Amino acid sequence: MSYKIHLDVFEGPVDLLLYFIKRDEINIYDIPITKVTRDYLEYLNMMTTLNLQLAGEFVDMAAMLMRIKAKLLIPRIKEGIENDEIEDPRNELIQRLLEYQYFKEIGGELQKLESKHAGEFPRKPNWNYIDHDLMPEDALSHVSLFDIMNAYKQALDRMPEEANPHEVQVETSNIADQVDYIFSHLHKSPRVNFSTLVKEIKSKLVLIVTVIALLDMMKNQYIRVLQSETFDDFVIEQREVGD
Amino acid sequence: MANNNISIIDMQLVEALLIASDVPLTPERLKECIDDGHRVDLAETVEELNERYKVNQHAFYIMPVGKGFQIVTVNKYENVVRNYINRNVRARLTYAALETLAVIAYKQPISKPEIERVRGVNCSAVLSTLLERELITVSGRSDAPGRPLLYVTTEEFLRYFGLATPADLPRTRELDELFSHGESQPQTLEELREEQEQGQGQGQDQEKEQG
Amino acid sequence: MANNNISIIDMQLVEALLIASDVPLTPERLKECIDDGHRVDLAETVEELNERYKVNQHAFYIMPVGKGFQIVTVNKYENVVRNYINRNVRARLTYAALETLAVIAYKQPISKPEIERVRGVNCSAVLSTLLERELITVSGRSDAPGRPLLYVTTEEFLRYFGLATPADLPRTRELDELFSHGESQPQTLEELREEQEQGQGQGQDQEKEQG
Repeated sequence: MSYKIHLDVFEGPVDLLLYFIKRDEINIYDIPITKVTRDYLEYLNMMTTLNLQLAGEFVDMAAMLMRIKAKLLIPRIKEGIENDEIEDPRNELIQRLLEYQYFKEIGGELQKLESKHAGEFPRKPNWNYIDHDLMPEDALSHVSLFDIMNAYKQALDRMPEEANPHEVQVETSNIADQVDYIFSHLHKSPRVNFSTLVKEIKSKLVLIVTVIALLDMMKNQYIRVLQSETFDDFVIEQREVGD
Repeated sequence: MANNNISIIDMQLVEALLIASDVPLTPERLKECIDDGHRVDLAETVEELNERYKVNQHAFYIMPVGKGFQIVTVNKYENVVRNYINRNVRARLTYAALETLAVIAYKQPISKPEIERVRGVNCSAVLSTLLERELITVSGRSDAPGRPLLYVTTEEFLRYFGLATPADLPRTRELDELFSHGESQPQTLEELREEQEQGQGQGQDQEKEQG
Repeated sequence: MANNNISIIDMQLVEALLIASDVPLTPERLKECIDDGHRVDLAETVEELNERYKVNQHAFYIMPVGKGFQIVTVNKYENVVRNYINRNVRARLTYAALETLAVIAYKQPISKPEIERVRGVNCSAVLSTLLERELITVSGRSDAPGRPLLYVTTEEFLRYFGLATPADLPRTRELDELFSHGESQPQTLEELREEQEQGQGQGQDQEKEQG
């Protein structure tokens, strides 16, 4: 079933969710979170299967969906106790989806305006025939902070090598390495907190790859991830074969 | 033509200024150029000129841009003009860019993290494209943690989309209510600046001024 | 409207090009812009346009410049136009001034030799312009040999950009993030997939890295 999903052009995870909602004619105010989460994770898996680099945002959203799913279960356990006062954990997601949908529509409107006006070019006068004497009072009138940044950047770029104060380090990381890394922690202790796992990771790229590695290990049933109530942190537990 | 109140001199004056400049002509700028006492209603004069341009089948018209007006060529000759001024690189905006612009236009001044929260994706590439094309600019810093840069749309944004003011942005009314609680109206850089200058800013600015 | 051989399309075409470009339009350039073998006699079209402009009392006409033509305002409005341009257009900072200002803004307090080391050119003239316009001021002397004057930006400068202190200027890290992205970076899954299929792996890592 899931294989029928096209690799459509999605601007991001919110866009992808919106796609599921439109496709299945889901009421945005009453999202079947279990189904949507499953569809979403299947899509992510497919991306990994196709060896597509998974953007960190997609992983963040997966976390959000799982968090909502978990929270939806909690009230049922504590049933009877102030059930009405518990806010629907889906609210934040609904708000995000509605907001995103709104801007998506405006983006479409802007596109229409663009095609109407992008072919209109402004007057470009030549002042060479006018004598001029500079008037100082309005000197900054057409300069933006971006122009200042840009000018500084240009000046820096022209400076000789050794004077250039910064350079970008290229980091390399891959999922297999991070799987090894996670296993090395699990060998020391069968249960590892996510926060412990990522404490030493300084780069966002490596962090994202680590999370993808975790998802991958979950998918292959090497590990189980236990969610704490607050979801500030979660525990990674190694699974026994056949567990 | 329709409006006989507008003298030919006023029309010529406005036309001359529009032809000679590439910054929008505002009522204030016009006023600076006119000798005391004489009054020219810019909007009405522009309307009259546009009517004449239409009747006489000119290849340009006067477009409202922000608080001012600017001459632009008509759509019809897009390809020829594009060829001529070598702007073929200026292709249409991507969907991601349009969507990001929509977010900035409605929520300005807005920081990158806020934009990314709405769009759900990293926006660095799109922001740099929009900055390069002068559709947005940096207006200062947010007080939020990390003091991220704030972005606003520019006059070029209005011109590019043929909007007279940010209030002319397309809106979807039902969904508009989503943001009705205390969300600020779209502001132009100019307005933000005026606000800033009137010292509505917090203690820091004043402190600095005295320092 | 003497010449009936000139079609309205040709007139509009030429007019659009004249309006949209600050480079004089030559017959050669005109020919390059028209792709379909259609021929336009530029001189005759200009003549016809000028006649119309005169009859309709426009404030501009088409002036021959070298081998080409450009639109200019009529003599009558020369003073008012010059005044307007000086106030609104000519008062823009030159690029040299802008760059110098930027270097001072980021590295203040900074001496002239240091500015020149960054920019690689002599900055005397530019510095005096910036001082004159009160965008920079002298804050003291450096301890370096020769005890050169040190320059800082003025409060006026900061206020204009809505900055509380010079430390609020966008940092190099933020600059890098903004500038290292081209639109060519993959942004959508579609683009990612295309790139993957083309087997160019590198771009992705870069995108991640800057994320």
